Amino acid sequence: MRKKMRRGRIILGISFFLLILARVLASQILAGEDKPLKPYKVGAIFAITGAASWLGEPERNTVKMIEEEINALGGINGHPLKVIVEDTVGDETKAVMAVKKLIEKDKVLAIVGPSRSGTTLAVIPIVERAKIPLISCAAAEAIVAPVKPWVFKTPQKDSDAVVKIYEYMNKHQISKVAIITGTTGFGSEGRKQLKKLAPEFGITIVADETYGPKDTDMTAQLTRIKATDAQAVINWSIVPAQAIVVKNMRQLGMTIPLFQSHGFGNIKYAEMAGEAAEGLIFPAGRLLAVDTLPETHPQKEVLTRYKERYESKYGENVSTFGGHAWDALQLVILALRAVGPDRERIRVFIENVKGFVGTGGIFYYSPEDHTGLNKEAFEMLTVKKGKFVVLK
Amino acid sequence: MLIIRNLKSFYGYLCALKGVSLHIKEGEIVTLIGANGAGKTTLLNSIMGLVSIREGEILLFKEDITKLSPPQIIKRGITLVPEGRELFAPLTVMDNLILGAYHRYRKNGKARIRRDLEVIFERFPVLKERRKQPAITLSGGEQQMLAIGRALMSRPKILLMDEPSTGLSPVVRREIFHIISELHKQGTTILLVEQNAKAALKIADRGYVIETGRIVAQGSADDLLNNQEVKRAYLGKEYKKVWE
Amino acid sequence: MSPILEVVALRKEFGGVRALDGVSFKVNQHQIKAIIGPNGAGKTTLFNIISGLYFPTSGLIKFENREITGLKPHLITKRGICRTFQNIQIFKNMTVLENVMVGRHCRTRCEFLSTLMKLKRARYEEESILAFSQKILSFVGLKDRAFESVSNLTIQEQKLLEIARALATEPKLLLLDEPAAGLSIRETECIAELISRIRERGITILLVEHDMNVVMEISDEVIVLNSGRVLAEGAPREIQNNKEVIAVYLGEG
Amino acid sequence: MSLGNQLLQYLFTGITIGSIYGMVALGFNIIYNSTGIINLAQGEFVMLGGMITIFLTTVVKLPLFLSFFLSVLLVTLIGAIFERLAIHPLKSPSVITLIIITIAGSILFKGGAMFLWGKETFTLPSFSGEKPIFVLGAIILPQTLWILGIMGGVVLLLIFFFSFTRAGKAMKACAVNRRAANLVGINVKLMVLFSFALSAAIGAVAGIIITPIALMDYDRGTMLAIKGFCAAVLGGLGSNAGAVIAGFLIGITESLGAGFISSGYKDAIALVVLLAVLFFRPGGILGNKEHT
Amino acid sequence: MGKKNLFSLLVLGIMVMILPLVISNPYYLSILIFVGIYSLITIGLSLLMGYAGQISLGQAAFFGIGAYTSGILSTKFSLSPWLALIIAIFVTGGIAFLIGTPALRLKGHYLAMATLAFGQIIFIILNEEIAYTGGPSGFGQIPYFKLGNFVFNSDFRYYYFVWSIVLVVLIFSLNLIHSRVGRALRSIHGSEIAANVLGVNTAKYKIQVFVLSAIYASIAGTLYAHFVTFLSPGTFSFSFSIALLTMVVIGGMDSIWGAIMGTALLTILLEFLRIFHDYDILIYGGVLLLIMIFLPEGVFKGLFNLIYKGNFPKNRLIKKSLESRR
Repeated sequence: MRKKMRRGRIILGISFFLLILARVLASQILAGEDKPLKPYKVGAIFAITGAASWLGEPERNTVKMIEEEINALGGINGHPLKVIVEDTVGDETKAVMAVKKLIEKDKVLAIVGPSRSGTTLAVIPIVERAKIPLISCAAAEAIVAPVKPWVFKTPQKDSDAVVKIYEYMNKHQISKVAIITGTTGFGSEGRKQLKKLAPEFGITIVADETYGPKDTDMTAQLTRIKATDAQAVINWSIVPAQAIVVKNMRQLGMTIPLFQSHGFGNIKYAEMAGEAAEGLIFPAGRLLAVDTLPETHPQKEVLTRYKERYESKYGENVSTFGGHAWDALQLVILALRAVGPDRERIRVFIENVKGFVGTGGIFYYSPEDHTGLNKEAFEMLTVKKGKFVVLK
Repeated sequence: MLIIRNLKSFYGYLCALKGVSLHIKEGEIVTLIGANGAGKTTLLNSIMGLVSIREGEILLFKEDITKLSPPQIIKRGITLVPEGRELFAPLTVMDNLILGAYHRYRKNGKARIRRDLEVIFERFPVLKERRKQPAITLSGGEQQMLAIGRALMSRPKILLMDEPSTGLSPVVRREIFHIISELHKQGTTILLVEQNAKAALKIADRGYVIETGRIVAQGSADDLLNNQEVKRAYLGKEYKKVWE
Repeated sequence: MSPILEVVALRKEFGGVRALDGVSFKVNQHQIKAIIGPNGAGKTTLFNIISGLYFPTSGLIKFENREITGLKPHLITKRGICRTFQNIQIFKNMTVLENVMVGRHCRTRCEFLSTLMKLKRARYEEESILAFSQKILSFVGLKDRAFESVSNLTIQEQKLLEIARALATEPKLLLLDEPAAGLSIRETECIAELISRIRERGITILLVEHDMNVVMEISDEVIVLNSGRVLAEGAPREIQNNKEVIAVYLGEG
Repeated sequence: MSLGNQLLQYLFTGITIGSIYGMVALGFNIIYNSTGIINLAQGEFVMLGGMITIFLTTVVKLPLFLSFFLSVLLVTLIGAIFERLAIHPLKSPSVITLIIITIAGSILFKGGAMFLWGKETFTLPSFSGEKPIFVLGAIILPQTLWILGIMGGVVLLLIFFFSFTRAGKAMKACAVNRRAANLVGINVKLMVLFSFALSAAIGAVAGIIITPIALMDYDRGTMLAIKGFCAAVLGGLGSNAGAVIAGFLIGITESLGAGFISSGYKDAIALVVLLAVLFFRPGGILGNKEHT
Repeated sequence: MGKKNLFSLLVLGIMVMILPLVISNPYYLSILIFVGIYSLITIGLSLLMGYAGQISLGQAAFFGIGAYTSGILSTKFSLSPWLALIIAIFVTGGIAFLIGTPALRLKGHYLAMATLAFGQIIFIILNEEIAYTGGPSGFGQIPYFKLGNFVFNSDFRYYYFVWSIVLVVLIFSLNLIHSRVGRALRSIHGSEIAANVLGVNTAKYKIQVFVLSAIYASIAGTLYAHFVTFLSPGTFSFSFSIALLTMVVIGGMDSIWGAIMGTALLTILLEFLRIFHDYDILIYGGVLLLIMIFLPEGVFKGLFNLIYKGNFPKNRLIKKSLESRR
């Protein structure tokens, strides 16, 4: 059954790819050596500086890289692509201003980003009113639930990540868990989902702790967890401080398994946690473990391409966050190629994308689902010798 | 050795010097008297470089020191025993004295300073007794002695003293004046600012009377003691009745 | 004459140091009473306690036969005592006139809301404040400097302003802390004359002053303080001839 | 885990966090004493200490020991330059002006650090392994011992410096009475420079020793500064003993708060304690009332 | 109020009226809306700091309390935003009174610390009370202000709405300054002791102006909430308190006009710095530092003094005109 689905996807993906290829070629030929056409302007808002800059930085790098590549290849149907990047500093007010600037001053066709859930929620009313497609790189479910016509997102759903973890736990007879979450939007959304879905899987949460993004030591919270009869710990956070949790837990001599969220998706976190990170388990997109992915996997090619280009250009490891921006911008480019500079038609196009192979998974959007991914987008990963590998 | 010419300076907005000229010869003890707020303290602070000077000049051994900073002036040999003593209250007596010699460490070395310390302790045995106590625990008279001792540690060529007898009981006050005249006898040049005119003039060689930022009278101490102008300026018209 | 101010066995200690050690005296209505004494005798401390800035360690202060010990300063002002400061405390962030207008504060009533919206009441009151303050300014002779910044004033003018500001509170008892300090002879005479004129308006004056000239000339009675105690009290002439006073205050030599 | 064990663990955790706050507070104090300035860029010195050491060990590949001293030296220099350029030219500034200036300084340092090293979070290896030490069922990290030891060392050095050396005494004299210090020939302005340099050095040391357990990034200074400022005020501005004690107090309150009440509110608990102390003992625990 | 002030008010009023007609781009309008909203807070801060001489490092907290109170009431309890505005004012005022009473007995750095701590506590509460505030991820769908059938949902409409409130508050504040109460506040700044012995109940006025500044911030918060329609704690953090403080100081603390100009300058500067991307933080810090070193009285007054220093033998005149402008 599953195999069948996969095959279907492969076919879809390939056919899609061919379609694009054909269009690119066509546009190349059609464009010929004519004078350059009016550029297509796409806005991008990321938290490039400020407390969430580790998200915005790779995202910005990614869209800049894509812009270069596309233009080197002659643009979109002959139109050069212009990505106008704005910084939100991770702040809602700044994000609102940035979006207004992009819409009213730069007159962009679509917007990619923001990086954070909070800033995304803050700008939704504006894009809805201005009727501009927004493809967010933030994870929170509230962004697309309920569905808003103009708002899409590329990261996988929190709830799917939770389901992945809980399914794994069910398989391994773990029923009592302690959760520890960061007090950021990502952490608190995760906490909500963890608590909501636990009963469905017969899991009881025996401890519920939090920590601040700038905390320096989590021993106190973990001590409290240690005093309970939890069989596993789930650490749900996106900030670097989660590496301290990993370390502190091992230092306290806690041997129960540690699960992380997909917010752990940066190899630097594993490096920071050092040996303590060995063996922890977390759901993530396949980008992080692309080397251990079988050649036949439909995402293999896209992932390898992105990873290689990014790493050779910027000299640093890819992170899933950059991948979200990749997916978002590629979707917009796809739409622009297909339907040209018309906001409404771009929106409709994205809403009907089926089988787009991105870094986060294979996207199937529909008028009812603006996430486009399901839990199959996740793979359970683990850390082995300081590297992310797919858990067998 | 110290010549002040036509000094004008402003100190906040309360006191001002409106062109003060005076001089001090080596080995002399000169007193500057005048009512509260006449500008005595401002003058001393101006000499020390604590107050910015608008006009005029201060010459020490013919060197212009008008624009120098307090540490530079102290290095050249002028030290002030400030009004209200201004000790380092929580520091010990010993530390206060050592800090008095602060600028000499590099030049003179520890041994010299230790010797000077002994000299001070000889002169003020009570300070030796209390050398480990914080300065704030001393009595008023002892604090004044410490302030003088601290100033002496810098081996000044001219010692400026600002109201050393303020707030002391008559007995202690007499003792302080005794110390001052002793210092003078041993050859220290002193500029003494006092409210207590009679006592100051008694031990001084010469005196200046300052009123609202101007020198209104000067002369030998004996002359000034009998000068009507002094009495008027300093203690008011009815002073005569009190004086006699 | 009945005493307007009565100070009974006032003591004040600062961390073990006794600044005032059982001071008692009375000030009669319409009197000018001077307090003299060497530096550190406790004169300013006494003023600070009467005006409510310090709490006394023990003792009693009665104003118009009602106890005012320990009242907040602004309430004491409202009762009718106001003071000036030795180290001039004018408001440098205001004009001359505004300084005096602050003095009217305790005799007026408009609060936040009515001033915020500039109700009729507030406007009316503002006018009365302005008129009164200008009257006071011309009384002390600063009328034509009303709209200047106080930083343009000479020391004498600043002192006059401080007195004007205090007068604006309509005090019954005015405490003056060294009004003549730092002034020239002519300026001092001017201040002394002003003090007499203030008394003529029916205001009692308690004065701390170093300038014997002023003290002896204008005061009805003199108190001599020394190390926190009353050394002598009496008419100027008596004080001038008091041996103890001469020894302590002018230097025994 | 028994309650006793837990309690002990909270205590250890509190001491670890508290010693960091204490170190930052010491830096605040030194500058406050000689100038009356609260240097809100103090947290940035801490950050710079950590970041420069990371840079020296990972990029320049110097041994840890050497980079430790080199980065303390560099940060000291930065502190001195900051004083010369930003504080020295001021003439009789107000408290608010000073607060803003030091904040501007901290923004600049932060921006510079972001520029040089990017926005990622870095770490250093522990000085002597990561194997925890068990004490009565609770654990202490070797790095915590390093922190405590080095902090103890710094405190001892400060005590020695201020009570036995000429420069230290002169600095103390400036703190006690600037006018008198001027009058005995101490160059007060130079002492201000020294105090900035010294507190930058202490900040740098703090930054280096906490990095192995707390990680470091360009944006970490502000939070550390706030906590350190808390400790400094709680201990009574200017009192070094107070700063260290208050640091521990805040750390332990936080960790007990996280353990027994709510981890989300642990920072609030420490702050409420701080407010209570300010309101009822306005000079801090060991400060005197005159400061207020 | 003085002719100068009336004239300035008139100029500002006309400018406010005309600006949207000149620059109709909603992006620029929304920048101006934020300038207006922030001006409300900085006017209050200027009253507190420049006039009464008290410092607050926690002003963002009052802004947040105002925003959250009205946001929560109008979203989760479906109250009219107008009613929510009033309730928010009372809630904020009450909290300011409770915290101000003990805090304003403190001075200088201690007061700074107390207000900072208060601000942090509010920030933590906003993060933690997820049931009401939505926690760190915040909450949205806050309704717009409505007047009958007229909804303030466009930048154009909201611009006029915000700025008319700013003008009213400005007039109120100018009234206040040039009144008995205003003088009392300034006397506290000039010399608290002298103010006290002149019959000013300094403790009372300090608290009152603290509460007033909190209420201004609360109004600003409400306006923010119903403009952005989304709230999360990040907006109300310590760094925003500092930004507010900076606006006031840069404009020149002892003038309400300065506060507005500083707010406009900094808000617009930060938008302009977008071009510089990563460099903006460096430029911002540098500009701030230079201004504080060379123009500590604020940009406008400082530049004024700088230009006329020395050139005018009698700069008394200028001083006078500056004086009366307050």
